[in-house]
Amino acid sequence: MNTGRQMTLEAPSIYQPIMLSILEITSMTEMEKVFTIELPFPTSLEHRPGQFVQVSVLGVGEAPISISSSPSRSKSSFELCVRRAGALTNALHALNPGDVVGVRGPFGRGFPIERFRGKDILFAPGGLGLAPLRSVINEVLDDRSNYGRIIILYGAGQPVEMLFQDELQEWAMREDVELHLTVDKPDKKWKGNVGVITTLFSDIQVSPRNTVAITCGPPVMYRFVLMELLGMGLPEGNIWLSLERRMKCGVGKCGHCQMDHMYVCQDGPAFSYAEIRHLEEAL
Amino acid sequence: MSSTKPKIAFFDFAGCEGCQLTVLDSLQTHTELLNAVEIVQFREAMSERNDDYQIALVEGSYTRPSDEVRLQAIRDQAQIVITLGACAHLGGVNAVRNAHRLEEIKRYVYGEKAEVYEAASARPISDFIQVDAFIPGCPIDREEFVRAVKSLLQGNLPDIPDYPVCVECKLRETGCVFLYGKTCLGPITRAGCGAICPSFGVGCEGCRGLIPNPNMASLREVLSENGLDEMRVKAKMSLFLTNQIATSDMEA
Amino acid sequence: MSQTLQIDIHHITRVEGHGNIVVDVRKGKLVKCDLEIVEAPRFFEAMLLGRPYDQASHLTSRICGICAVTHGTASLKAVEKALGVEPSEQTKRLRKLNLFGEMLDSHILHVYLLVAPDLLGVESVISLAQTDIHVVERALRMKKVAGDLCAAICGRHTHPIAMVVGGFTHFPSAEVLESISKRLEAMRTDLDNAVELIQSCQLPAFERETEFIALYTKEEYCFIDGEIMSTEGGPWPLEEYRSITNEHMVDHSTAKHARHQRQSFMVGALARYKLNHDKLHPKAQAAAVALGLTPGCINPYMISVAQVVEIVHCTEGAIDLIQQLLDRGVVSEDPAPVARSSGEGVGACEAPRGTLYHHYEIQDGLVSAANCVIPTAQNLANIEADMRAWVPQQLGCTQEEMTMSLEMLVRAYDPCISCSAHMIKVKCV
Amino acid sequence: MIAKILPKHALQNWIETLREHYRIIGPKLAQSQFIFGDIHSADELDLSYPTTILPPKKVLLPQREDLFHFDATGDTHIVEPTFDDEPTVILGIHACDMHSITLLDRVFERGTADQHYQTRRENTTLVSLECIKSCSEYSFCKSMGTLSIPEDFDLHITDLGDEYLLEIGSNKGVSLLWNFNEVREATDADFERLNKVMSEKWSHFTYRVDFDITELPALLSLSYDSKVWEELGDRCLACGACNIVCPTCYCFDVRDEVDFSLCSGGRFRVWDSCQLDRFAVVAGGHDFRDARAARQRHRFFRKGKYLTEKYGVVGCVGCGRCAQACLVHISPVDIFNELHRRRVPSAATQEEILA
Ligand SMILES: Cc1cc2nc3c(=O)[nH]c(=O)nc-3n(C[C@H](O)[C@H](O)[C@H](O)COP(=O)(O)OP(=O)(O)OC[C@H]3O[C@@H](n4cnc5c(N)ncnc54)[C@H](O)[C@@H]3O)c2cc1C
Ligand code: SF4
Ligand code: SF4
Ligand code: SF4
Repeated sequence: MNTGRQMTLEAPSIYQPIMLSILEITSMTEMEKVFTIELPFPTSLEHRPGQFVQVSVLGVGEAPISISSSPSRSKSSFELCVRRAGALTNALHALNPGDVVGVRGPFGRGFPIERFRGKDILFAPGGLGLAPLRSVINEVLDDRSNYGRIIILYGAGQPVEMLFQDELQEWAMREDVELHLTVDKPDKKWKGNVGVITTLFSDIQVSPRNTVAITCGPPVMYRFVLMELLGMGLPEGNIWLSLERRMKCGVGKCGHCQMDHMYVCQDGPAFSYAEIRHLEEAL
Repeated sequence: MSSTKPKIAFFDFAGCEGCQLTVLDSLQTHTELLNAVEIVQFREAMSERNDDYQIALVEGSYTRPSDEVRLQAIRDQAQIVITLGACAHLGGVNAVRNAHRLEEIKRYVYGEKAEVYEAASARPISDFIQVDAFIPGCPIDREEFVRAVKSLLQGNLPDIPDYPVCVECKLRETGCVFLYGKTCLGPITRAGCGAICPSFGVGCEGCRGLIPNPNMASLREVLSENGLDEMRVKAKMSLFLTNQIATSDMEA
Repeated sequence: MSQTLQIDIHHITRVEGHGNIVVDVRKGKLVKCDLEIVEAPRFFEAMLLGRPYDQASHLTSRICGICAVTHGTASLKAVEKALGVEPSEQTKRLRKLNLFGEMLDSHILHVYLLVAPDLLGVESVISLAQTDIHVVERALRMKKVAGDLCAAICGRHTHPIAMVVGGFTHFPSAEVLESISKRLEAMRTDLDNAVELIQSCQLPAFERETEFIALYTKEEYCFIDGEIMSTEGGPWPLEEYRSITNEHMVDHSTAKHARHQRQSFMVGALARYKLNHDKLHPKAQAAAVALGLTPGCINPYMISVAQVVEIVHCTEGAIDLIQQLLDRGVVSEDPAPVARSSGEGVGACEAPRGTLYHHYEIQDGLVSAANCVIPTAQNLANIEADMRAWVPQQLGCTQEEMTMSLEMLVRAYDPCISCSAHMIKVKCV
Repeated sequence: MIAKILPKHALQNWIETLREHYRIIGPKLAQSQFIFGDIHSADELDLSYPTTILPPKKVLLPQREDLFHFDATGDTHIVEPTFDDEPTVILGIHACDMHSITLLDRVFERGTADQHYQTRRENTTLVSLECIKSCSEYSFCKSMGTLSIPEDFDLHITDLGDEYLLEIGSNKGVSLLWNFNEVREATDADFERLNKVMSEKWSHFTYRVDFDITELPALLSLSYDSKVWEELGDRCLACGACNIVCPTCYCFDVRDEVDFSLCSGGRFRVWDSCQLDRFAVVAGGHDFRDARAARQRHRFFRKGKYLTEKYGVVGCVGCGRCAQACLVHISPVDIFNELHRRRVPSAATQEEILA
């Protein structure tokens, strides 16, 4: 189900972006910046965690970007965490606060968090995968009493590549969050775990029936993380992923994001493993 | 978007200079080009010369050892090196000679004076220096050149299609030349020319180079099914693709 | 006045290809005065060896981006002669029209974008765009008509597509031809302006007797069919091109030099004008009068003026030819068939910068010997002879003035050095 | 049924009348093949055309279509969507192509409606044409159940020899005959002639799929891991021609263009093809469908299963264009038949074999 597409529904064309100003730009790492986009009253985003928007720089192009801020914190603005990967993202990185970007959306099916209530939640983002999961994490933290344990296993290439370091600090301080970090290549100051994200799994014990796992990361990561989660005994329906595909329209027309009969832009990008396990083209 | 105009310089190596001419021709429909960039070297059209440039557009093939020094100097100065046309991108038609022994062709053309002339086999520029992008074609496509300049102004490298000529051929509804008993390299050749050759009744000759994953074996079969013997297949594929096919055969 | 002067113009700009002028004057004496061709050799004749004959024109059009249509056409004519192909009247008309387009394109480029900056005292067309954008716009407008004319017939001007042995693979529609004809007619105002522009410019007064050679027919101002004619004899059949061009090697150049009756001869617009002037279109005749060009002219700087006259002639010629084509209706026809698979033939055309010969021997459909004689190669000796005569006359000038006048002299010939940068050991037996 | 009779000699006048209000598109000869193109006079139109290179899809979803223009040279960013509402008549659409338009209609109105398609569609009048003989040696519409015209025509033409019978399917169809008095009411005799044409036509369509096409989705489900895909992958040139010429392919790419100010320009879409390299590549270079075999499978699954399941109409209308365009002779009929021949035997038949 798509919910609250207020912004897009207003436009005469589904392909027409709404022009919004950038309030703030924060450099995260060499490759990633966080853009805070202003929502002029009374425009609302009303997204679900896990949904994405199509972001435009007019004249350069458009790309799907996950909404990184949680619905609980996106009232008059929302946040996008963007990695420099090509034409559009390069152009975004060249912008300054006050510049405008085009936005369409939100699109897709986010995570069904109401169904996660009362459960323990295990987040396993890799690299840029934290961008969409941060939305869920903060949503859950802002409604902390309704959930059980919150475990976050986050892996990045190097310590300097870790995203949202301020928030990681905060989460680390919290009693009610179990945060475990790892890097592939440590630097001199790194005291934590070294190794790929799957090396963190041995440190934790979960009650499989009552745990929902949410993972997002580069294509190669999924297979290994899934192996761990299934190995822990999590039911397939409790494992959630966010998938990336090439997308040109966001509304199930352009065909690029199709995997077997599913359209990632509409049926996803959030999927339970049970839904996609049989699809050869999914992972 | 930067407000200072990028400084562009043109360089020519072995070629017919048709690509530089096409650049001049693009002014016919895009005079704004003159204001958008600062051309600091363009020997074919201007006497002024200035070695302070950021973008180097290199036309023509490497054909002799002394070219290497010039190329290195260009690479050292330029932030972005872009090849212009098939000669620079692939070795172009110049590479047809690679099929012959160099000494023989030198003697054929220059007779007893052959020794005076420095020559090597014709190679793409990217064999010698790192090339950031290429604008393919023999000659380059005017509109593609203009789009490439705009991409550069936007801070991106030009986006050159990597799908085959057949796509454009079908999009413009040209009757496939195979139906008229002709043969075509469209299925393995990079589009961007608007399938101009098929649309003028001639099969594609491959001037824009191979697409990233061409099905060579299958195309060879199509060509032979359509009446080309091995010698003619070779002749067809070696007009522009000598260097690329040599590489892909080596990989195969 | 005794003077020491060394000029070394490395890579003359605004010509096609790479040439160096080297002048060495020691104590008022000319020690050295050469035009060096330093183009990387491209070996086209050797490249043709073993190639199917139907690839020859597409391959050789790549000799030069400016006279690609002429190379393609001369190549087709050589193959057709060798294989006994008799193209239709329509093919001949279309080819002629196409050559008019190329002649216009090249002459406009040369006169406006390459020569005019000298005459108007600016460094290049790029600076000219700053000082007098209208002149540049006019040139680009005219050039576009010429380019579009070629594109309508053969797909594009640089490296024509639709020209094949025996005919064409694509035919312009009546609408397209009509619209081009209208644009050519509309170009007449621009032509008047072109004549005015050149009228107002001062060309150096340098004269030197030499021999002039061009293709010639009785019927028309000849570009495509015809025989070889000289101010000192002729006509001779094309097959005798070798004894006329007499190419020989010189030390300082990758290009071969040519000589006929004298030490050197000139080909190109001025030669054509001198040999064919009586068949010019009346409007072109009038332009010649207005510009002070006479058949007796022996000033090489006047080549550019002859080009302007030809621009008028080709425009009017193209309008007339389009009318003829429209009257008869352009039909889609298959190329004329080849009569045999082996043979030998010479084909020639007037390229913008002079007579161009292609000579092939074909065996079983494959080229077994090839020779191309390019106009600039024929002119090189003449350019040097001009320089050697002209430098001593200017010894009073500054180095700068001398450099300028020599560059202008070379540029007047409109050299297409990349084409001429190869020579021939002919072996067509 | 409401029907009119248009004498063939009156076609020219009809087209002239229509041209006053509509852009007319119809089958006509270009070089030596047929295309849907602008019709200015009756002699350009050829209603006995075999098949066209591109389907009439190109009118409703043009190869390149502007989505919006923008201008950011001033202080405010102006974004202006572009819709094409030029009243247009497409004349002479074969039954298969009519079925494909039914599919496109559903694709572009379901879920999020595509206003660009819809605007054009609403302003387009479809004049279909009864197929009396097979339009090319490659077509197999009869097998696909697309040889009978679907309901959503505005006007439907049947060639009765010296006259055309025009069935009226909608008010849009009525408008085409508004104020045109060279047609007459069809009589019983005319309907009899129509019936004769209709009953005689079926035997002219012979090229076919060997099994009942309603089995196709199930057959494909069984054939996901078939060797056939590998074999196709080896042969396929990945030239994309099959997708481009297909009336039921609608995937597109979206691109921007700017003028030299870099601040104004537009966004447009162009047809894309799932057989091409960049189609499913994401940042970082991972290609989710990198093998030609997988791409061919995807294509045939879309045609034979996914679209049918999602939109309730066939995804391949049997026009044969892709087979004609394919230089390595990949044809849906052959593929479907081959899959059927090699299908995994069902439990029952296996038992029979063993028994
Ligand atoms: C649902 C969803 C959510 C996403 N969320 C985020 C997010 O939160 N943050 C984020 O940073 N990214 C996110 N992405 C990824 C982002 O959309 C891509 O990185 C996007 O492609 C960037 O667009 P671009 O124009 O900058 O790059 P492009 O220019 O489109 O380049 C991207 C990739 O395309 C391919 N490509 C481009 N040009 C060529 C060429 N010439 N030849 C071959 N291949 C080429 C390459 O693989 C290249 O790496 C998300 C994607 C999806 C589907
Ligand atoms: S003519 Fe060439 S490019 Fe066009 S469809 Fe046929 S094979 Fe492809
Ligand atoms: S069709 Fe082929 S040969 Fe012709 S311009 Fe295009 S890529 Fe070059
Ligand atoms: S798949 Fe082929 S036969 Fe079927 S509708 Fe598309 S083009 Fe026609």
